[in-house]
Amino acid sequence: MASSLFPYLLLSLILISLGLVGVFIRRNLVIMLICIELILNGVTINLLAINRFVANGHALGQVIAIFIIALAAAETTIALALIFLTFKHYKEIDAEKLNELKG
Amino acid sequence: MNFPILSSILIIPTITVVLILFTKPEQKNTIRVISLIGTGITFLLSVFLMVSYDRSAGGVQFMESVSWIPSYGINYLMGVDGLSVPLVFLNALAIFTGVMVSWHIEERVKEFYALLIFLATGVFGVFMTLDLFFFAIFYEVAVLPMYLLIAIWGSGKNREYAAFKLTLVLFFGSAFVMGGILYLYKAAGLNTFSILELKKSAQFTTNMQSLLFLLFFIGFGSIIPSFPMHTWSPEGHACAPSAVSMLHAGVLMKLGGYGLLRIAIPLLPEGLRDWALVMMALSMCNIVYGAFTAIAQDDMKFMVGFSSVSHMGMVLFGISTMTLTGLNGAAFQMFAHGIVTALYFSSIGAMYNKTHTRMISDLGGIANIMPRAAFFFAVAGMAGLGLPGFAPFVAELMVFIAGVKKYPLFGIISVISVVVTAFYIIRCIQRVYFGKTNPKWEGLPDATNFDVVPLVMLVAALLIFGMFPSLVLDLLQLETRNLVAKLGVM
Amino acid sequence: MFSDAVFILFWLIIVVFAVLAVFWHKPIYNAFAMACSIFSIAGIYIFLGYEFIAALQVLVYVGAISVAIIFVIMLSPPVTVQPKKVNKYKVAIGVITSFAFFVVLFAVLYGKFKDARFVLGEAQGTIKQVGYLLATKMAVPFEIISFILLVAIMGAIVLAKKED
Amino acid sequence: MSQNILLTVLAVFAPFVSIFIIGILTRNHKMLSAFVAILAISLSTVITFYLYFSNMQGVKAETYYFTWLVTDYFSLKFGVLFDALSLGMMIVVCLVSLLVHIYSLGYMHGEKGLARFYAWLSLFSWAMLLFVISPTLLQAFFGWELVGAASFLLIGFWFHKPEAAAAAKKAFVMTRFGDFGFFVGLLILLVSFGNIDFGVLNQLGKSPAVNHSLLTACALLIFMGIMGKSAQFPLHAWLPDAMEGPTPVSALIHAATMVAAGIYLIARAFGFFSSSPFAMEFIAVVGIITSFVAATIALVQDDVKKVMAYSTISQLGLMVSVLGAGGYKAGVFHLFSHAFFKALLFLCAGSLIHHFNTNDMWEMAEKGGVRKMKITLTTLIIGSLALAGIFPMAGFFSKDAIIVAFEQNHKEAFAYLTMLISFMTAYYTFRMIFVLLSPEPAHHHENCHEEHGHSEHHGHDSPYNMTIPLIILAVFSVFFGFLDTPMLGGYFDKFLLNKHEVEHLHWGVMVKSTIVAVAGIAFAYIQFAGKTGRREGFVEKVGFIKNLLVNKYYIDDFYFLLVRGFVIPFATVLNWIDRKIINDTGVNGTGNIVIYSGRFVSRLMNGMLQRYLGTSFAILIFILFLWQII
Amino acid sequence: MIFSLLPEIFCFLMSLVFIIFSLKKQDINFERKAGLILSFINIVLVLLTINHQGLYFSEGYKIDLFSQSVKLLIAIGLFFVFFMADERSESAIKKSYPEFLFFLTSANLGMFMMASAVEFVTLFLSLELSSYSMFVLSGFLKNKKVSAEAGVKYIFIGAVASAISLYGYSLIFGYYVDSSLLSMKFNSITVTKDVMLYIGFIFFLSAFLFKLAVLPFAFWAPDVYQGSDTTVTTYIATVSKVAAVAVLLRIFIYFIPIFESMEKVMLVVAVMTMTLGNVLAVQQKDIKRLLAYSSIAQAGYMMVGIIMMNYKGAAATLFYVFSYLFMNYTVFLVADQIIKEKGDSSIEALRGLSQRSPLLALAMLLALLSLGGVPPFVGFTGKWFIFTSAIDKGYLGLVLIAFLNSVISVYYYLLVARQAYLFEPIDKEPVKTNLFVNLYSYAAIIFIIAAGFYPTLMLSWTEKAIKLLLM
Repeated sequence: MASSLFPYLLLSLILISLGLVGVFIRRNLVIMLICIELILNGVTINLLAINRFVANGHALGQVIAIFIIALAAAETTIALALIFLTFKHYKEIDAEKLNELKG
Repeated sequence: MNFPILSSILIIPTITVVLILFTKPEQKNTIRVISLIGTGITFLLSVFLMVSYDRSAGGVQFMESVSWIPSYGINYLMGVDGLSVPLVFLNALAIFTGVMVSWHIEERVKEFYALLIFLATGVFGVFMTLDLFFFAIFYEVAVLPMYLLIAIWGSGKNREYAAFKLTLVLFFGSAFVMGGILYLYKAAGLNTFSILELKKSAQFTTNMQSLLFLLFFIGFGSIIPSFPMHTWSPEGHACAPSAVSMLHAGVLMKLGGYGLLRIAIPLLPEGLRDWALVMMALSMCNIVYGAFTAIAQDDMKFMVGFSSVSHMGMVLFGISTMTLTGLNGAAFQMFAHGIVTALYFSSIGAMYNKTHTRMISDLGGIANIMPRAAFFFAVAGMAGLGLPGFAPFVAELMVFIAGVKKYPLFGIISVISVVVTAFYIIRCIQRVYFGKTNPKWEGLPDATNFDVVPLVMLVAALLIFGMFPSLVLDLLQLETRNLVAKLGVM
Repeated sequence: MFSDAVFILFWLIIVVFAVLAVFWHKPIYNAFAMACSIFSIAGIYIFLGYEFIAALQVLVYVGAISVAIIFVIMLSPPVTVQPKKVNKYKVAIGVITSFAFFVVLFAVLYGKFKDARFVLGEAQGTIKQVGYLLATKMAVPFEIISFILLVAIMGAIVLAKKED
Repeated sequence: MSQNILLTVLAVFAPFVSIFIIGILTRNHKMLSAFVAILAISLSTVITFYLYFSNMQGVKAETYYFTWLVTDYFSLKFGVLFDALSLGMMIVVCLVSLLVHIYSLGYMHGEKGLARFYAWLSLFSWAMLLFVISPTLLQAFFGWELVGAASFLLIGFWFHKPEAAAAAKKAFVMTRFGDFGFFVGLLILLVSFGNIDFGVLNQLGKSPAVNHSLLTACALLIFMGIMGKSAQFPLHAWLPDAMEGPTPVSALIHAATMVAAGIYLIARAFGFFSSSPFAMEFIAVVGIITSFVAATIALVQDDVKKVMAYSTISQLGLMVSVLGAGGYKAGVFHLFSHAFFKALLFLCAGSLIHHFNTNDMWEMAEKGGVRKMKITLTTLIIGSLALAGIFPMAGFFSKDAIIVAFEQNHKEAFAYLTMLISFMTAYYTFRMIFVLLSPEPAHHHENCHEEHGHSEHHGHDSPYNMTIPLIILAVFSVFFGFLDTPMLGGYFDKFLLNKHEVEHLHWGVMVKSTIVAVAGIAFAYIQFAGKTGRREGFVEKVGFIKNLLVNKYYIDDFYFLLVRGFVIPFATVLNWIDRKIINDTGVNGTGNIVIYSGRFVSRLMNGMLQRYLGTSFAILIFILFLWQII
Repeated sequence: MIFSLLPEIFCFLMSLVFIIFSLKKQDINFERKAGLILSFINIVLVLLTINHQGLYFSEGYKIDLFSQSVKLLIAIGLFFVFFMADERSESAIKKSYPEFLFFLTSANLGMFMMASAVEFVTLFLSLELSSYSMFVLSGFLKNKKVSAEAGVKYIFIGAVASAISLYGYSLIFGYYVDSSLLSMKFNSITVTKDVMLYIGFIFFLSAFLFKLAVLPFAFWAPDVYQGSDTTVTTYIATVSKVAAVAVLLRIFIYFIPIFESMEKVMLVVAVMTMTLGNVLAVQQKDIKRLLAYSSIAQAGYMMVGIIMMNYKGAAATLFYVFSYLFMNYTVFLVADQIIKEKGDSSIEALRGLSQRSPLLALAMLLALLSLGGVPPFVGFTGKWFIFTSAIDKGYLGLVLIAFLNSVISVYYYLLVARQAYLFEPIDKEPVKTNLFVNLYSYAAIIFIIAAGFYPTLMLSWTEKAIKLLLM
């Protein structure tokens, strides 16, 4: 089980799908952010599993994984700052309340 | 290389536009004079062109060719042949008289003249270029300023709507033209946009010709305007200021016919053969339906607009016969109708400047107070209804001859328009100019001597080309013979 | 066998916590669930033999990101929960497209990798290699990511800073 | 180019030059313009007479062409056809035109638009002459249309009068309707045979290769044009209305020349028409119906000009009919003689109208003073006698020639109908004369003097420039008829047909027609002579006939209904279709599709972050599937 | 080598300078002048290195005429945008002026590297660098609700797009365990028609499509354009599109065999994009929002050229992007003058502009018409080239739809122009402008007409650049 590739890929797929569902339907911006983190984790798992499977000796996958993690951190920072800003204006962090721009 | 007369015809109006743009808006008279001089020089050049075109040699003359975009096979290729020379002259006449006709405009003179002359420049370009890329450019340049010209200086509360419709329908048509040109380029596979090259060596399969012709027919048909796409034209005419209507109906509509004769027919003769019946059917609608609809109009310009629809239908009808006489008639009709409509609109404008209404039911007895305006409208009307001696008669005669020969039944049906045209024109003259003068209009001044100058020029042109049609027809025939040769013996 | 059992355990934990992280209705719990899920993912990395990434995962995600998120949740005063209308269209399209996505990729990946296996414990990409790569070929990306972090920090400061 | 041709061209184009001289140079000088126009038409007249006298003993037909334009397989050419018929017609046109030009100096004295009037007269003269000399049907059409336009302009000369404007419109549109047929016929001929001249056209029927039903169709179509122009039933309704124009114009255009153009055309293309028996029959029948209808309507008219207009229609019908019956010479002869005496009658009527300021014969009679207008009255009576067909006037001979022609062509019924018509003609003509000659109410005379101070020459005749043309025409009316008599050796036959044997006189017909005419005059005398006040003739006493005739057989109402009830509603419906269906639904609809689809799609853009995300992702998945589809 | 990389290095240093500025508040004019001078030097440096060529950083960074031309555009765009951020800008920007410049510069750095990167990680990270800077920028107006909203929308859609993109890359990774586009380019011939690869590439593209605002990731554009400050909007609408097009051109051309198999799919996407943009733009009342939709549509046209994946198409696209930058910037510049003056970004605010300031009005009119693809302006010529390349592959229907789309676009561009030309202004005061705006307007008018009528110079440049790209 642990040595076959597919469960890893399935796990990543599940995480991504769950993340996507969350992003699409959860209204709380922070939870949406959490879901994006889940997606990114799913991606990392996928990448590393495939890397492990096709190119065992190659460190590229790992390096990219590191970058993804760093990116996630940066993204979270900015996203949180923006969410915070939104909170200041709207007094809540509901994605559905952000609809002043439309049409 | 000799004196580049064609480029001069193109550049002089352009310089005029630039000069106008650098004049202060307050100096209205300066602007007008600049426009008059610029267009006057152009007019003289076009007369010179008409005179110095070598009729015995025929073919494309005054060629100018500069490599422009080599990687796409685009050249700055200018040249005129028998088909374009009269139309260049027509355009020069229309813009020259148009400048004079719009002398009264006081509002935003600078922009008006700049746009008007810019428009004419585009038309010149279309008539003179032999490269499809430049054709496309000039084609839309000619359409483009129309929107502002109508929307700003037009009349009536619908003017914006009309301007929009006009612009959009014409752009709609030109979308097909552009697509057609590009596909033509691809299908020929010669990596050239030069019409001459394409004419010489392009080969198209029958299906391809049919498809391409359809594209061009839709495209050019919407500017001619062919039947279901004609609705922009009466409204556009009605709302536009006189000079714009003159250029518009006088010259702009001819771009469609010219495009068909210049691009579609010589390159795609089989296509014409495939679509001739459809074209004929639509042109029948134009001719008869346009004439009948004109009866019901209350706005004089609307009426003239529908009469244009009717008369431009004859261009299509002539083309659809695929005979020399028909093509001659179509080409001559373009020329003649240009002058007539210019006269129509300028004479209506001369009246409208004073009365500020064109509603037939509001007017009456105008001839008592404005005999000049009335006279010129009557002349235009007489010419328009195909009175012998005026240029349109020749064209209609040829179109009908060809029509009766090719499609006897439909030819005869289309002749009905002659009666209907007479009916609405005469009815209009009776109701607007004859009869008792409404006291509302009492005391309005007639057109001044200066106003009359352009009108006289147009009448003179009508008479000269009506009495001596060979002046133009010999030129046109140089080209239509080639077209018929392309079409084969039908 | 044992490793399989542990793997399945981790696997299940991750999925369960991921589900909780997505669907729980109290942001703070969601954050915690996410932290747990991500923590367990580090375990999966170890299965794959990427211990360094696992460590990084724990450090950055659990140690930094989750904390930051929780911090924000804690900072913001409790939002009065109004009875919320469920936007059916949104839910439907979200669920359907996600499910479609899942099905498509499941089919594709299953078709492609159902028999793919590798030997556990023989991961060869060592930290050394990673370090080498980062110093040579990946030097520019490394610089960029550092700059990105700088931008992120600056951004956070600028955006969150109080008006003077 | 022979001398004859050259002179003909000169004669034709003298008025043409005059149009432009007036239009460009002298349009602001009334008298100068008149002078120019008169000079031009006199030049034409002099040339024509010179041509006549130099070819007095038989004309050799000559033609000359120049190519106008060449298209495809035929060349459209213009030219001159110089033969007896055209020369004769030219004489008539030029002479009448010249006299009318001169007459108008008096009649239109003080008119504001005199320059315009003379320009139009010149235009008309040119166009008419162009028509007359045309060797091809196409050129004939050319002139044909131009005279129509000139007629329009001249009828509408007093355009400020709504009636005149309406009449001008009616005249133009109705003749144009006829021209539709002419044009189609012309086109078919052009297409089938090329631009052939009349010589070839007249021989067409003899060629076995030609499709005769096509010829019949063409002949009928061209006759439709003639029906319009020569006011044949049922397209005659414009001519009475055209009397709204100035009287000299009526004399020139609507009596002597233009309306005769149709007759001229039949004569010109006589061979062509006669190649189709059916067409000939049709022409004859239409002619006689027209003649009868018009004569009956004329019985009850009160307006002197209307009387004359209907009599013109009636006479034209006779000419058409006789031509249709095959009486070529009779038709042409009556055409010429009618031109003179009808022009004379109209000019007399003009003189009266000028004098009395009214068209109504009863009012004229009431105002009195007709008897004092010696010249006018004399010439009027001469003209009337000519019209009634009393020896020795021109009308006597020409009408007899018609009856004879009918008889010779075995159409006795037509001959009797012609008798009946000439009875009516005599009746209504002398009804007018007797009404005018009513005894003057004495009291009225003084009142007139006091009330109408402006009529200074009350009791005097019209000025000389008006009376001299009357006298000249009267002379022609009296003596023209003798041209066809053995007394002058059958000169007309010789001139026109180059026929040398002299036809003997038909005494029987002469007697019969004289009896009929005298009976007509007698009836009129019984009813109208020597009384005052309005009175009714024997026709008016029958109610329903009176109604029918006063309403002109309801033909005008029919046209009114046709235009108001059919053409205009039809146009309105088409306009509605154009605006609502083609424009609003078709063209704007296309545009609206864009706008409405934009509104529809903009629901996607409702500002919801998650909808954006969901839609994006849905499209992404769609793209994945798209790969399978495409 | 160092010399070839000077623009990037300078850009980096520039951003550091702004950080330093932000430490101690300076006079805003000084900062602005410094920014202008520095960005101008930036342009000069790009120009100096314009003909350089080379492959750096373990073959992960390619300098050639293509990349340098794109960088030139980006640098010019930055200079323009710096100019727009003047003393009349929003208070939030003025308060954090050096930071504002810093983020613009950092985004610019990211784009510079996007233009040159031929290695996946570099490419992706530089894209993220520019994206993150712009996320911050779009939320920069802290005192405005809409700005925060725009920022949130932007970052969430961006994050999802980049996450999907990464997932796509991880799928591709199963085929090529390499991150160099150059070496992938030569491998890609082997496997083409494979579902996973296809899915991988489609997903992989999403980050770039997001950047270019093409479907499926186009929905952020209107909201972000409207919510952000005009300066930022301009930057997003012009410069970032240039960079995205450059990257897409590179990717498509490097993976021709793969993308050829999905050419039609991508064309459907392009057509949907332009249609969506145009159809939605028609009913807009806000100029920025309208321009957002219009730029979505424009992106659709560009995609057509990109998808053609041949020399002509690529050259045409580059040409179009060149002209697009100037056209769009012109419109934004004029709109910005009005927005700054009135604080109102509705189309009505342009009322009577032609009487208040004929020059600006004319420049805007020409730019709008040019965007609408009306001859003889440069936008038409660019479109003509793009569609020529499309028709070379036989896509007549596509070209017709595209031309019809541009008819729709003419409609709404005229809706804007009519405000400027048809109506009387409320106040006749001329619009306050500065020298730069006037000079730029003249230059834009001349450029739009001249390059439209005589495109040869620019076209031959872009053709040369593409030739080098294909090498």
